Amino acid sequence: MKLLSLVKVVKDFPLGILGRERIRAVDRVSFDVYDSAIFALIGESGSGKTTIGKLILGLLKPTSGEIIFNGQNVSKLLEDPEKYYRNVQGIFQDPFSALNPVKRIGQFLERPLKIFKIPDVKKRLKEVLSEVELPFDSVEKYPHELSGGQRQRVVIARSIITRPKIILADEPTSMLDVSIKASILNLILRLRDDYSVSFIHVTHDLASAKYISDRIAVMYAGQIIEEGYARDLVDDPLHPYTKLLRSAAPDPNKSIAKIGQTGEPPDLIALPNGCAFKPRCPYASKECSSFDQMIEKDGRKVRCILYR
Amino acid sequence: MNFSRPKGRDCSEVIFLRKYLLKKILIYVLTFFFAATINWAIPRFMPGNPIHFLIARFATLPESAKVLQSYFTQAFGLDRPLMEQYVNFWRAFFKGDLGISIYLYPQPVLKVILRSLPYTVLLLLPAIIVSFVIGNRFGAFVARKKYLDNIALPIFYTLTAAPYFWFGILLAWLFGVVLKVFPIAGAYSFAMTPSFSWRFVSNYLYHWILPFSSLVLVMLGGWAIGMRNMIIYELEANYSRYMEALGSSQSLIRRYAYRNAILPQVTGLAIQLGTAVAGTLTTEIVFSYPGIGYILMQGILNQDYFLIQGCFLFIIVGVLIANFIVDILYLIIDPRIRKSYTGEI
Amino acid sequence: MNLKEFVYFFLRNKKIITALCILGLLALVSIFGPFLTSYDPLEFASAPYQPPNRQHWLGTNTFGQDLFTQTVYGLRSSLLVGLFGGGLATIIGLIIGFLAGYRGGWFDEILMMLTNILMVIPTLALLIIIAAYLPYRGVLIQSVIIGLTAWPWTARAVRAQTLSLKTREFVDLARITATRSSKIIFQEIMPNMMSYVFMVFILQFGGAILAATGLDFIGLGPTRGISLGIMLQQATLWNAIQLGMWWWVVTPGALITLVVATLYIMNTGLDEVFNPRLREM
Amino acid sequence: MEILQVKDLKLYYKTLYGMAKAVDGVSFTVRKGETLGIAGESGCGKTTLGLGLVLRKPPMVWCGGQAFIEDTDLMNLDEKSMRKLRYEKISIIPQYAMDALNPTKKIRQIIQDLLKEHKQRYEEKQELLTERLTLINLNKKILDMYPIELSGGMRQRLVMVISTLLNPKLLISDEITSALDVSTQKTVIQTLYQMKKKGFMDSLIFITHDLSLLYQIADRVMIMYAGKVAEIGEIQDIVDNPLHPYTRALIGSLPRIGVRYHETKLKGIHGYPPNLLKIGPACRFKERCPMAFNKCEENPPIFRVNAQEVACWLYEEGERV
Repeated sequence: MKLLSLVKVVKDFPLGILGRERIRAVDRVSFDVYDSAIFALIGESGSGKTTIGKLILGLLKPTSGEIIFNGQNVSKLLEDPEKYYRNVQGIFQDPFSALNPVKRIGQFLERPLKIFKIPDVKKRLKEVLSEVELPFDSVEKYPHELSGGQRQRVVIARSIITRPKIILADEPTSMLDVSIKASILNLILRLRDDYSVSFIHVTHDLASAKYISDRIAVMYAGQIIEEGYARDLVDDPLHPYTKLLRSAAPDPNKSIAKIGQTGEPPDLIALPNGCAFKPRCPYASKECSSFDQMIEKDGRKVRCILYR
Repeated sequence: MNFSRPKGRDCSEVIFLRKYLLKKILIYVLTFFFAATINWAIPRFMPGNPIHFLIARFATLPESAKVLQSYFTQAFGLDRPLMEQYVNFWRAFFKGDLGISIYLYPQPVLKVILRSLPYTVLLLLPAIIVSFVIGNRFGAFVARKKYLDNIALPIFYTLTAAPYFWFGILLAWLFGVVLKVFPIAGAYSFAMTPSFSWRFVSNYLYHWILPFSSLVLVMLGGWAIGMRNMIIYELEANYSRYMEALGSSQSLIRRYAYRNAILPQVTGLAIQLGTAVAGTLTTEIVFSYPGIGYILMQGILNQDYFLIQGCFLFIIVGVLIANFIVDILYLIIDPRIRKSYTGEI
Repeated sequence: MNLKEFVYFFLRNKKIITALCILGLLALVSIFGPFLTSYDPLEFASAPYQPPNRQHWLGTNTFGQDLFTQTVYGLRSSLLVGLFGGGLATIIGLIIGFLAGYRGGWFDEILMMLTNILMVIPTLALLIIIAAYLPYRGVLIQSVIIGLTAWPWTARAVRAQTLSLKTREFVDLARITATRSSKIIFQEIMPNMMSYVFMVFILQFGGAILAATGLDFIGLGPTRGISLGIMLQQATLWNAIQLGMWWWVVTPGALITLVVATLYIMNTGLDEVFNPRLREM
Repeated sequence: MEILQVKDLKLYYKTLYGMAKAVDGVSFTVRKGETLGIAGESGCGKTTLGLGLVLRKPPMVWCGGQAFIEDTDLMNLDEKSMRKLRYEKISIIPQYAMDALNPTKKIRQIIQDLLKEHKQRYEEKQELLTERLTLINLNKKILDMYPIELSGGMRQRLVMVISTLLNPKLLISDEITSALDVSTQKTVIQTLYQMKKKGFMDSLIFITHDLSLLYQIADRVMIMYAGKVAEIGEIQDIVDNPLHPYTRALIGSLPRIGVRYHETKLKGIHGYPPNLLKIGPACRFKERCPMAFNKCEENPPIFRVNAQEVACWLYEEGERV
């Protein structure tokens, strides 16, 4: 059952002093997230993946296009924020700035319970803290008394406290050490299995995306350039950019694999027309600068002329 | 998102500079317009009628009070509708007619101010420049060692905390009254008439020393503290650490840090102008130094509203011009604004 | 930086402790001073031109008024102006800076335009214009006009602080818990700014005292009552230094400098407590 | 022949709460022409070690041990000769490489001043500089520009060239890839690899928290944990047969590119690293180590097991180093 879907969502930001120039951070993005599935959104900095996260969470309004949750348009749902945020929650990237330094962890966790009027607060707190493997006494602690990993667990605890349907995790592990990163990923998987919560996992790391997600979408310069099941997409990438990401990921049994110059990240002000990856693409041809549509083939989508 | 700039020096940079300066000029014109409007509006909207207040001071017979009443109402043009008064104000302003001074009746206010303006400029400008240079050098020097910092900081704070004119009084008492080294009143001895002869200029400088040094002393503290904080910040910046790791000597690192620390001090210069002007006005009164401050005080004592308003306008114009010069200066010495088009204007 | 850590560093910072002692002492003097002297500040006490002696601790002036009494009453009015004027400026600056920072967009543009304009105009000149036309000037009115003209500097500082806090993730987190924006402002952003606001208030307190002294000296002080600025004005008007009456001039000026300098030093101390980088200096 | 020998180095941080033992008795060597990778999680002391060799600023304090570079001890050398040594013999690429250049000076001016500090004339190095700039596809014209006009990636590559302009014996690169995207990360590592091959520097210390990066660039790897060395060995041995329980757990929690959840479940490491202010006598990994036993109460020395060195009582029969 489709839980959340984006239909041709566009987001422009004003640039410069009077905002005459526009910069397109998200360009006609569409994808669907199913019930208790983990959907990974991969992209490098400037690809628009975080902006999509903010759009879904209602922190930003789309310039055009629609976001539909449970069949209803999100901007309409947001008129009654309490109902929407009961089902949709978020985890952010930087554990050090996600917790208000002057508030105790207990106060931080009780806020959603009060707002969403959830009964017997103490029991619920105990439950949720044990779910994220944190001792109950951390309720008394201040954020600076916890490590990065512990803080991220507190943020996760807060996001699941209201039993949401879908959680947007915006790079939940990128600031954490490798060992703690693995335990957080396992935690997300367990939450998905035990409480059938679906996740949108925004990340730049192909390996951790592959490890826990069912479907993956790759973003480049504001557009989705490939989408498919995790296994197919990683083992047999179609789009040249996904191939580049795949070969750039560190692999123990491949020493210095020649991938040549990968060029500079896209300059969002002066985007080339047609395919944005053209300047860095080894297979680039003349038609690429006029090619701009998504091709669907047996459950996999790719925005590249090679597969027309 | 990286917004790398188009390469090479091209005309778009020049366009940007012109746009940047035009915007600054627009703001300053707007500020002047705003200040002049306040200046015009205050006497007309203040509770109580300034004219009554003025006439009460003369305590004359009732009939002459009425004559004076009509003279002032007519002089202020208070009987005409507000909008017309406002338009007349601007028309008179552009014709240079700021009204007649009561304190130095019948001289026009403009003449009185123009006569005292050079004195204030000759006192204020050198004081700002000298205190800026010395203050920043001191601030940079003090940041070197901890013990230097512990001794110098309280001194700087006392300097910058003292009311400007108090230091003037202290210097006047010490050098004027006790040691009798310098004169402590006026800008030149009474027998003299202003001219460019060496005799007059030396006498003028002889009177100028005390007010000048008291201004410099008080302003000095502000720059020193500002520079001390800024240079500590710059010495711990990444580029200083990197150069030190590549074996650069402390003097080179300190030279770079000083160069970067002076930039915010220049913007500080623009903000400090207001307090510097205020300081000069009060110091002039201590030394009865015939600048704008002195005639402003006379204007206040004699309820000479035209003179007060005239002085206010000149102070505003002076400060705005100075601010504009500082903006240009900053544009020249800090490449960051010139080179980053998305620089915050 | 939670409360425990703040107290730990607060009590150990020499600058803050010395500043608090001095300010506390001065406050006590200004509150209980009037009980120590039997004279009224403006009435004739005894022979004029007396240097400080056992009978008149700070001597008398040309009119035979007791300077110790004048100093004590003057200190009280200066501290009052600092408190009300500084307080008012901080509050106005806080509100405007906060709204501009949090709301952003054209609202921010207009408020900042207004702030920049007021910042360029020298406050003393503005004060002179306003004060010159006031028929009656008391300490309270003086504080109000000082407060109304001194806020731009605070507004700019508070706006910068709000902008940096607004983008922090715990604000987004609060927004996705359906918290009303007024609650976000007061429960999430404001507590983090308390330390900053307190430091801004201290600077405004000192600034207001200096502004008031400037106004008094130029002749626009309170029409009735006494203040340290008026003492200095009268001293200059009646040629105190030429007549060698140094005590009439030195004490009021020294007192103002002491109060303002102590405030600045306390501010540096607080700065060291709040950002450790300066602490290691 | 060895470029660098570090013997029982101790670098602590003076804090208000006591001495934080960031690097507590570390010994290792770097051979000529070799790339030593130093990997470890945050707080293990790798950056302190890297920067500490070159520059020790308060609150960092040297508390013991030596570090010889071609038989001169870096730890107690007078300031003047130490300054001469920096850049000529030992140089660094810092983690903050993207803003390591003074924003208000032209790049040519910065390089000239740096060279003048080492009594080198800019003209002699100009030709070498332009040649190396083109090698990492940077245009000669940037010399007349301000650092602010370049993108982050360009500034980083420029710093890499500047740091190796005097062909130092040893280059220390500290976490230069952590702020980058995956694709640019690969380019930076390749550039570094090319620079070593072309003799920009003799040997390289590559510090990172991401062990998988070392697969491609390191000849030997040193794993650090809470201020001490856990294991040192050839990269292939570390990957194929990690000895120290911490190394094994670290490799175990790296999501390999080919692995899906159902195939092998990644096991992270439960618990958290010890507080460097309160370090007990016991092995620092004891609380988190699945194989801890009574001997672990005492801090293990380093044992040599064929080519690998490991600090763990499990390998006691190995010959003590």
